Amino acid sequence: MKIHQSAVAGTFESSDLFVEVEPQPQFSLSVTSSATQFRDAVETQVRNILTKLHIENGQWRVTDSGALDCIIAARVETAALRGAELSALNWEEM
Amino acid sequence: MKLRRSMLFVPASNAAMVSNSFIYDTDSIMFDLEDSVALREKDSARLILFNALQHPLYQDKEVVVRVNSLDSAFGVDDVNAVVAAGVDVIRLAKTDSAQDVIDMEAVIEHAEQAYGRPVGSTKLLAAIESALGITNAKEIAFASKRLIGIALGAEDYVRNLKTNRSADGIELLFARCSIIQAARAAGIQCFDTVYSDANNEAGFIHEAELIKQLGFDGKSLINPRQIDILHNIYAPTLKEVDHAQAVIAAATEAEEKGLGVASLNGKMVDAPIIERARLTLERAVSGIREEL
Amino acid sequence: MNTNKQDRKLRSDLKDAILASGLKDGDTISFHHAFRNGDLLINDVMATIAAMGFKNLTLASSSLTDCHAPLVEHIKAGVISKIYTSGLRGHLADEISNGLMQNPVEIHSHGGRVHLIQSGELNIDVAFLGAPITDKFGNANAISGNARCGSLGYAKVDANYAKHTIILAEKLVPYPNSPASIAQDCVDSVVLVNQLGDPSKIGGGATRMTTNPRELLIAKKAADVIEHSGYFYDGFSLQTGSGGASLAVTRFLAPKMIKNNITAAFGLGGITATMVDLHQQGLIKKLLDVQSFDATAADSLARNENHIEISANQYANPTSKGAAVDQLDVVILSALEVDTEFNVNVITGSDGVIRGASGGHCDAAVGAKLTIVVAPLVRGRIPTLVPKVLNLVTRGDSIDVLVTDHGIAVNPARQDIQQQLQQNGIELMTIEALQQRAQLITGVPSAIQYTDKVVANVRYRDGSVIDRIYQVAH
Amino acid sequence: MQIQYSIVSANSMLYQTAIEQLIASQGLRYESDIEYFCIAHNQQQVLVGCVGLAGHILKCFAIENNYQGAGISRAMVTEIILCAYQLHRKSLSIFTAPDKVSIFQSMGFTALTSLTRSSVLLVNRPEQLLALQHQLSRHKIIGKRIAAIEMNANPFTKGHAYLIEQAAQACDWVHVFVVREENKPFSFSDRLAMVRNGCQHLRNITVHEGNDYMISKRTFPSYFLKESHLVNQLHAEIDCEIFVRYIAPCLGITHRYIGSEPNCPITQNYNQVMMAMLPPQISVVEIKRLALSGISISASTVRNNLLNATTLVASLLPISTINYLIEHHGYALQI
Repeated sequence: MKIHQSAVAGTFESSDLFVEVEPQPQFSLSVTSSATQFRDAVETQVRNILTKLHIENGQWRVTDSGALDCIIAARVETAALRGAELSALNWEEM
Repeated sequence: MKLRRSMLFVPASNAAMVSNSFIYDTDSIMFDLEDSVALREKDSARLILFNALQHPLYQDKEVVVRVNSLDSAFGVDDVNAVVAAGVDVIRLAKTDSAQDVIDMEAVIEHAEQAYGRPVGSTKLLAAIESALGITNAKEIAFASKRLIGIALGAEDYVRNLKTNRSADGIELLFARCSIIQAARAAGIQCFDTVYSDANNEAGFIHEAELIKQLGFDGKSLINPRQIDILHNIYAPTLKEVDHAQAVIAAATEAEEKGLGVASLNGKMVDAPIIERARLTLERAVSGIREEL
Repeated sequence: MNTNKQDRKLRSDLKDAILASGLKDGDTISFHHAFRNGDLLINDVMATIAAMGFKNLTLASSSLTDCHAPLVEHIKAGVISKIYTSGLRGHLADEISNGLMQNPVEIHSHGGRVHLIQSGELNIDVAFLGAPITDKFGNANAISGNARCGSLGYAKVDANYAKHTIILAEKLVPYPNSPASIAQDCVDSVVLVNQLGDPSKIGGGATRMTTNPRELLIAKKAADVIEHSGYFYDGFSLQTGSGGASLAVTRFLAPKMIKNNITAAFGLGGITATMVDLHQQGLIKKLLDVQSFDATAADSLARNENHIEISANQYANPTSKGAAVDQLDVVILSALEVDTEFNVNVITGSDGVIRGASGGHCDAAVGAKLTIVVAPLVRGRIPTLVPKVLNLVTRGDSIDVLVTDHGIAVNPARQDIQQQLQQNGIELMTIEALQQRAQLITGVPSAIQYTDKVVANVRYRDGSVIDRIYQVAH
Repeated sequence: MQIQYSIVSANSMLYQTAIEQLIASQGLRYESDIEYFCIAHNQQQVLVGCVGLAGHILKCFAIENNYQGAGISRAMVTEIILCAYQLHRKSLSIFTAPDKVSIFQSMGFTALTSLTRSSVLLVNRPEQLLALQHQLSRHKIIGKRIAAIEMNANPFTKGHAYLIEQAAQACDWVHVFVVREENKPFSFSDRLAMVRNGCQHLRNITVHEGNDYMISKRTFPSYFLKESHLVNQLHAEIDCEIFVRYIAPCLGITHRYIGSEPNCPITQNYNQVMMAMLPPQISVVEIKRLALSGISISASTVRNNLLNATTLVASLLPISTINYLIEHHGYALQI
């Protein structure tokens, strides 16, 4: 999957995650979290999801407001699909 | 048949609500992908559900998902995602005819095959929200083996009737009775519509008592505060519990003694009475009715 | 001469009063926190003291909150070099957690503060006590006026023990003012100021009952626990915290009291509109009020004769001749963190940064026969129930029951309560199982990194240091 | 508590009165440059919250007292940011009270200025400031006296030239910044060109393009709005603080040169703020404005008389500016 348009997903509401991505050839990721002691866990999960989606580009910015794993996955996947202009994941692979 | 008094309605786009609705003691949780989700959030809400349904704490809850219409750009994707994630029941909104149920069944079956789910494992709940649907209630109720029940969606229905909802619900009486009739004839469950003013406790109690008396199995809820109130209305009184226990005891004894027919206080106890007693005891689990 | 004698305590302004107090560098000054987040007094007094050039003072406020952020500048400037308080929040708390002060802050409980004063560790030179209404001789109260805050339970202690007491008031009334929360024989100076506090932030109106369904769920479970605990009898006594779930317990308890024909002998602690409502319904006979949490409570204190103002010494001091917490049956408390030993942290957040208050937590927990802690199992992604609390305020041996939205756990030391609840059909979980459930939801957080600098000592109610709070490393 | 959020145009008459009342009830002033609002209504259709978008700035953030702490701010900020993004405005700022800073920090904003002031500037793309610092530091000249001057130069007058020359004489190096925000009648590129042309004779000077962090709409919005004195004072302080904290260190600035301001109160105030706020290591040097026949030279006099093409106008401008105006704008200036 390749990011070729800018996209956002999620909100700043508590228990949610806000994801922004801008197209760029390289990959970069910054993560901030209101739950500081989970910041590293959020970053690891975001990286894992993007790897699973075979995403290797884009400037990614993640603002976490204490989201659980399932919300993190959903918001990152949404931003990825929107940035890649795809409508759905291959559910079987996920 | 599973106890389904309360179905808590949760917008799937709301991260915080999806992250904690499993704490509530509701019989089923009903996630919504349809009217409570803004167009721009349809894709994200679907992904939230796909991920949340696999969360361990949703494994021991019955999960119902209201998907978008198959006519919309989202319906088929919705079904695919939630079937792949192992949803228990799909709620079909705005069911007008038996054909709507049959069409949905085909999409579900396709998804079950595609994502390795046993065919037939995904149940269906058809919500009727129009005059046409009420007119076809019987055909709808008989349309699929997957159907666990039919439900009334009143907001669209009253608009369709060119009226609005009133406190005593006279405008819904025909629809409610039609749905109960059709459901009972088909041997499935039936559920009442939401009561949308979460702050009006007295109004909610009034409506819940009415629909329980009419014969509904349960009701959709929009606020967790309504769960206990509803369960208390459905809870049997101490006297009813005592009677149910006696019925079950009589039936068990009859079975142990190899008697064909049980009797209690000189009256015959047949299968429907035993089933009724079981339901009473199930409803008593959350408490005996407190009559204040 | 006579006029002079009668007016001898009146000072023209704050500066004049400070000069008259004989305040000098290195002294200890004290304040009360009854104006809560609407307090304007501490910042005003400190600005004046700083402008007068005093240095190296010990600030002893019964508590401090978000609105006291300006103290940061006075600490940086060396005006304040030591702090005693029950709590810290906001910017001030962040800065202190980041190592702003050379000397650790001493965090005490409400009862423990009185103990520290009586034992001589906390030696107040000048007490600056805000009270909206006074007469010229210092008979002061807070039951009327713009900045009314009701009970002056914390100020009473300072007035009794300070070497010099200044009453700061918004309005002067003819002598003698009554009732006198602070009495004339404790007061050295009286000074009028424009505004002591912002009424909308002191606790205007009534504390609103939560509508958050999760808090209501927890409150309902807690009420069920009380009902079946064995401590729900006619004449029992009750204290609730000010948190949403804790406060809402009364909503579910009231119908049970009516149904079972039970009335409470007294309600204790910080008093809210909810408690006043139960009192006025006749369900709670007397209210013992050390701090009024809203205007409804303040007005009730003025009006209801069985709504009684008590001092912090009468409320919670473990070494006083009589603390009301020792007469308490049931208390419902909240928590930032609880661990599997039932230890409670109400002072630091999950990131190790100070953002809370010890308050009357350990005092009431130790005093009451049944201590219930109510808390959501997780907040967002932050687990409340953890293997070990980051900081200890109240020891687990004084906590009997933990009620969360996911389940209830009883301290294994309280087999009696466990049996009572089980016999009455209340479903229980072990605290370990509950903790596992929290972890299933949130995962395991990374450990917090600290430096070896102590930023605060947590003092137990007897004055001993029960824990130290370290500076968080970045 | 069910809250409905929507984005409305600030011109919408439907909501304007309610929005103005809400803003006033929170002790804020309605600001006329706002283009869009995110508004929050409760179930009774009462307005309980709003936040406005003006250019790249979020402002007029207000929530009714009873609804504070209910998560409304997070939902509103999400909506207004999505609205800004749709307008391709990704780099956003907000001025807010110190007690609201932490909530914006948790929504991805970084505070640039001190929490002790009643208003704090936060931005959501702090890396832009880092990039600016990096770029500026490449122009750093080591010296004992390094001066900075900021000017609008609308247009570049003999007064501006005099100020720069004074600095250039007294200092090892002079960094001149031309305010970037578009202006009338002369565009940024016109003004930059006029300053460059007018400084060609000086060897120890760098003319910089202004940026988002020096007298810009981002740091000093009221400079461009001519707002009330109070806001202006705050913004002037914030602008100064950013200069001291982020700009001056990159260039090793030791002196800040300013021209005395006899007319414009905003500039007067800005000069005073600078004198009060700059730390001891940066001296403020105020140069008395150059006067011709007893009248001090001002760009506004020039602007007001440009069409008259008088000799008076020409006498206020250096030859480089006169040539530029004749060449690029067709003014028939008489020398």
